[in-house]
Amino acid sequence: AQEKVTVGVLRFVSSGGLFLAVEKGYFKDEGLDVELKFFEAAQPIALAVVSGDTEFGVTAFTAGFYNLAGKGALKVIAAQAREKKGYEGNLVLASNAAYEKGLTSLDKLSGKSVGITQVGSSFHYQMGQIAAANGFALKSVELKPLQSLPNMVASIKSGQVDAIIIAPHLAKPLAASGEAKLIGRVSDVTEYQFGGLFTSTKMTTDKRATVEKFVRAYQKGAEDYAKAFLAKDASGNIAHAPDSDATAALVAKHVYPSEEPAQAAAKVKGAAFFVDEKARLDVADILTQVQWLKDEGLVDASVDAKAILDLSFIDGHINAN
Amino acid sequence: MQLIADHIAHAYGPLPVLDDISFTVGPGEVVAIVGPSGCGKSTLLRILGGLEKPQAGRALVAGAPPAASLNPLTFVFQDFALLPWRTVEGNVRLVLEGHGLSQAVVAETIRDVLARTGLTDFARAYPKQLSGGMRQRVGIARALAARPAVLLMDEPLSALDAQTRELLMDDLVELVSGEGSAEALGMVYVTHNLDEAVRLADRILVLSRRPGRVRETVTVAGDRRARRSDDPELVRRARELWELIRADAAEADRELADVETING
Amino acid sequence: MQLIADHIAHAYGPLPVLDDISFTVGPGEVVAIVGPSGCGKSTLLRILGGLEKPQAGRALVAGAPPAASLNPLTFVFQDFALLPWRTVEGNVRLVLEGHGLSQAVVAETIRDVLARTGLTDFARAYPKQLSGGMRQRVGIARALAARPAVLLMDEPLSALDAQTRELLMDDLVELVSGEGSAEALGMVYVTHNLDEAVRLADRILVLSRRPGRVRETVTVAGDRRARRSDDPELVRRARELWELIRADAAEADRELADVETING
Amino acid sequence: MADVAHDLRPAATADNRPVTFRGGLFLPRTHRLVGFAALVALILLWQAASSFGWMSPVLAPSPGEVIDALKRMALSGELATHLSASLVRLAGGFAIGGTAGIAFGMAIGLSSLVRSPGATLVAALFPIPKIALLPLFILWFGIGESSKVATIAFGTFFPMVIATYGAVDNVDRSLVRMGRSFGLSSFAIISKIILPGALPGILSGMRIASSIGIVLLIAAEMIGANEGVGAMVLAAGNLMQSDRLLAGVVVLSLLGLTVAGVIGAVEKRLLAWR
Amino acid sequence: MADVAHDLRPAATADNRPVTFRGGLFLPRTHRLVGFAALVALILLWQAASSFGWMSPVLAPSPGEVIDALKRMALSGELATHLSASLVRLAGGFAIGGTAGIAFGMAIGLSSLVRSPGATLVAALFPIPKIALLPLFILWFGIGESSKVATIAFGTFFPMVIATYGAVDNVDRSLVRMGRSFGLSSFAIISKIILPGALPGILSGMRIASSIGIVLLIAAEMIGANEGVGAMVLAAGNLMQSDRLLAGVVVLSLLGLTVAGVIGAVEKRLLAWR
Ligand SMILES: Nc1ncnc2c1ncn2[C@@H]1O[C@H](COP(=O)(O)OP(=O)(O)OP(=O)(O)O)[C@@H](O)[C@H]1O
Ligand SMILES: Nc1ncnc2c1ncn2[C@@H]1O[C@H](COP(=O)(O)OP(=O)(O)OP(=O)(O)O)[C@@H](O)[C@H]1O
Ligand SMILES: [Mg+2]
Ligand SMILES: [Mg+2]
Repeated sequence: AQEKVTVGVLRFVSSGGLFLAVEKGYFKDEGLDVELKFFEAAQPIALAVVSGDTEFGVTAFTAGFYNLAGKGALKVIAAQAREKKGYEGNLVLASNAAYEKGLTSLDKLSGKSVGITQVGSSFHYQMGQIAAANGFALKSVELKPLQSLPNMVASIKSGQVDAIIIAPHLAKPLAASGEAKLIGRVSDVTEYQFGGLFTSTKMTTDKRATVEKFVRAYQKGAEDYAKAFLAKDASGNIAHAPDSDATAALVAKHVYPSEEPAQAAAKVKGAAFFVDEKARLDVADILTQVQWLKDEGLVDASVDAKAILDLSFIDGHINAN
Repeated sequence: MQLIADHIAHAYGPLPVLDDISFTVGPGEVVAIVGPSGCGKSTLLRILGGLEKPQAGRALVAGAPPAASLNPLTFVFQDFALLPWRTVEGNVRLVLEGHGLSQAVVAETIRDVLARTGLTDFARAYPKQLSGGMRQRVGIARALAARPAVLLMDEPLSALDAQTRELLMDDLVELVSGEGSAEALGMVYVTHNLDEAVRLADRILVLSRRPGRVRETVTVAGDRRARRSDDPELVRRARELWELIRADAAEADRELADVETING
Repeated sequence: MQLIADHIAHAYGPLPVLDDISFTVGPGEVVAIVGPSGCGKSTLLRILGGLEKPQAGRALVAGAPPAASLNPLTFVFQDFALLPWRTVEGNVRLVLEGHGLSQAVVAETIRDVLARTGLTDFARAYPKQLSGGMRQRVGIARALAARPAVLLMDEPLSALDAQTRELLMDDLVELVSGEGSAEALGMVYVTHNLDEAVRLADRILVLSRRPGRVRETVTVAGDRRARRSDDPELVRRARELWELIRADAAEADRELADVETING
Repeated sequence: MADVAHDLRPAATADNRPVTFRGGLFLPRTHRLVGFAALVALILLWQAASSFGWMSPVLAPSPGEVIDALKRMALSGELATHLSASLVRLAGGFAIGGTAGIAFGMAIGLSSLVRSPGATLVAALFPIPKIALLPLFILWFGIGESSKVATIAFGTFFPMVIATYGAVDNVDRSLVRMGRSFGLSSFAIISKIILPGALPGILSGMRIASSIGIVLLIAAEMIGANEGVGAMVLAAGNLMQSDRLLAGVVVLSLLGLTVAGVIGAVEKRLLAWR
Repeated sequence: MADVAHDLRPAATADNRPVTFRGGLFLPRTHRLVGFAALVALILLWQAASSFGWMSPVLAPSPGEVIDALKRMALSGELATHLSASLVRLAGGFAIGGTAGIAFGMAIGLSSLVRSPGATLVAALFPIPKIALLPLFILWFGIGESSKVATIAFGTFFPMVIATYGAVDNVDRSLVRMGRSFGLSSFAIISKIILPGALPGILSGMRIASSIGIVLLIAAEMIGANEGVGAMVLAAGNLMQSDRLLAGVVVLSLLGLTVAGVIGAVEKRLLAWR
């Protein structure tokens, strides 16, 4: 009989590896009957893993996640998406009004208002990195937490904020229609581990075999994802593999369950973040993240970043020393 | 000002309650209306006062009301209709508000009508704290305060003991004739107390059982100020009236007349 | 079953309303209570029926109520207290529910009391659709349905015309004496109508103005079934009673007695 | 007996005028059609707003687009799935919250023992946002149906308590005294006098609570829900599918209208005596 | 006059027994202290729950920790900043939503013209979750104070409308008729008869609406707010700082108690006649 496990996840393309592993039966091959539990916010996923309602979770790293994991109940065991130069990544948009007043590049963000989703979110961290790279203090930027992507879009369009950092599938149409101006890419400034696969500490000790099986299947999914969407040709442009449309359709089933398959698949291809083919974590970046968040007072000083990670399930995590 | 009932008829759905009622009442006149329970007396008053639209006929007024009148056609309701959240005083004040009266006039009017109805000590009590008869007296006090041209009174003394009733009837007699500075006023007086009817009325309309129809109009002659409750002549008139009504009662025992029922 | 008022006294806050009232009423007896408006009659009834706790004295019962009685001490309220969301029939049914009576008995009882009070045609009407007198009769019908041992009636016929009142008084007389199969019952009868008092009562308690105190107890002799409203002897007794009361009224004109006021 | 006259009708004088009718009792009538027309007007306004660009088309598509989205969802069977999932949660949560709320509200309205602690706790707990308590809900009720039903039950419980005890406080105590005087049991008094007397207020509270229940579908379906109108609205928001988002809003709104219609019908039946 | 007796007191027989008192009218009393005790009990229960591990310490800290967090926030002045920001929004939003809600509810309750369209639109719009419409709010009201006040105003408007028209429907029309009969103007009838008559229901609605207003601080302060109790709770939730989150919840709860206390005091004064 198959062992039942559930995974909490959001409907994002960046979790595509997981969806592929499900669709292609990699979990079944490992003897796991995986049920996907879709959430509409990241927070409850981590909570559900802590409370034991789901065995695994895949989400972005936030200050909140680190705070929760820092209490010892969670372990990050593999990677999700990553910000990598040359691949899709978050973009910085300026409102038309601000652009006209001279906000044309990232170094001019000082003194401007910037919309982010939430305090301690990836956008918040990325704004910090942009500030550091451009030599101004984050404090000189007025951060506006707006909670949701629709709110961010509404704010930039109506000029309520001067700039936002936002995912490419939303940024591009805005820039294309002239409702906002693209002024930079986050990946030009920093590479960044967005999120990961995590489970409860109890699982890593009590049900190690299950976790190992899960990770193996998960890695296969990640590999398929990387092959389909991330291959590059000689000139450094993304060269989609011939079967990428079929692969994208599999991912789209979970990300855009309600949309027409062809259209949805195209959206998936256009929004494919970089995912490591072996689902390896950028360990050094995570340590940097936690340190920065601690410095900002967003993560509790008592949190030990290394203790959050369990690197024993995958060999060769990046920057692990 | 005269109030005129002009061939008034009314029905509630299939239930006819009033049939072709006509009469007139003017200043210094009292028309008493007596009749069996449920024959339409309260309905008639409501129609006369413009609170209900008759199905046929009209309520009319002729002549101007006295200038000082705050509310020419004024009711004393059978169920009192007091505002439970206002004190006795507040209930009376209600009808004085919005007429641009000075504070002093308002206070004096309230003092006067409460004294006349024996409620001075209870000016600040809420209706809930009053006895049944006291509530009824608040309704009377309020009506007096409005300085009516015609008073439409629906069993106004029914909850009062004989002596209080005597005193208030004396008061009403004075009011109608316009004693002192006040102007005379008209009164339509619904009652089931025949002694009251003969004591106060110029004309007594005896209604039949539902649908109410004027069976007889009895005229009581003589100055009402000279009448006394124990006047043998009045007692005799009341007895006569009673015989008249009893004949009707014998005719159709209990309320089993062949009217359409309200049921269903 | 006997109902005993044992030196009952009561006050609302600073306002004394009853002072040392004692009497007894048993099966086949009617005690009438008359007195000025606001002297505490309704309060006394409430105390007798256990709805209010007296400040001094006690209400007592002696002997067992008849087995068939659903509610030994039963009220007819001055303000009727009908449930507006129940029809006439439903209001009567209320007091029959929860006694394990068969459907047939309930239906028969309702039919009977509605017929007695002349409400048969209005069984399915809501209180809002009734005239004042009809509402009062629903209160009486409901009380009769409860098969009381002692009826506590608070001006039960005040809203009724003379002929309906006559008919219902005849009914009450029968009830008290236990005509037919029924057991005799006792009655405390608050009224301001002296004719009613002499027509129905064995003893009439004449209360003084507030605080109510028994000024006189008038005994009316003779079989009440033989009494007629126009009996000259009864008329004489009523006139005597009236003189008695008037003397009190003259003594202290209007309600300006030196009682603590309820104000403030 | 003298002086009998059968018609005292006066000669009509020029001066006669009808008594002014003053019986208007502010008893407004309900017209289903007018209500429907108001909805149509709202949709037309919305159409105008998107035609004239008062609402950005990205954020708020036109009614036509939303109806298209609705049609697609209806045809694919998706709508039925979402709606049935939400209806079960709503019905369950409102049944629990409503019943418990009425019972507790009655207790607060009737018993000195319950009143002070009960009313205080309600005042203290009602203002706590459900969203802030999601972690605890997950802990206590898991991420299955029970946490969703619990969210709605909690959300509808408090307004029902307040509406009920307000309504009970307002029941005419002289009717209660009447019931006592006829020896009715406390249970009979509560069920036959106080409950019907409080019914108008309770039904009014139900209108409010049911709407709150529908609003809370969103909060409830934040936690691990794949199906449900709230989950769909949330997902559509995350994916910036504003046509689907507004389609979901329209569905919630129709749901609200249906529930209000049902309560209105119940009211009409039970409060016919007014 | 014959047969006068002044004392008819019977010989006390063994059989005599007092008439059973049956005057209990279900009029519960309010005791401030008992209410306070209930709160203390709640906190003790919470303490017990965290001591005995019924609540995971990861998700729900003990009362002690929360009080510590509150103390820190109070000392640093942070609490005052958040509280004053929220109070301004709450007061503004509730003042607008409450007043408009009472006015519109009165109109629905009084006018045939308004009733059907008004009640229908309220039933259709109330169940729409504010969160789903935040983007439109941003478009219309910006991300400054006005969108926050508007969120609370909208949220409190609808329950006030429903409570008000329910209460108006329930006002005894025979009192209105009395007012008419004394020639009172419609305005006087509305302000002196209908409004006071509907007051109990309106106050009950205010209890509900004010609590909803406090709950909505969260939704309101979702948009670009750095200050405010709601914003603090949200940020604490995002950062998983459960001590600060619960501190915020405690503040909201105290706010709710205060508002309920004020309404209770007003009620006591205005409804003394009951
Ligand atoms: N609930 C109450 N609170 C305060 N005072 C009250 C209350 N009920 C009655 N009273 C007062 O007690 C006195 C007696 O009232 P009660 O109703 O017993 O009079 P009553 O004799 O029945 O008068 P009536 O013949 O007018 O009905 C009155 O002065 C009244 O104001
Ligand atoms: N709103 C109403 N709807 C339906 N029927 C009504 C309504 N009001 C009164 N009726 C009916 O009209 C008839 C006359 O009622 P009305 O109140 O005029 O009688 P009344 O002569 O005043 O009686 P009473 O002396 O008992 O007060 C009654 O049969 C009553 O049932
Ligand atoms: Mg009448
Ligand atoms: Mg009385």
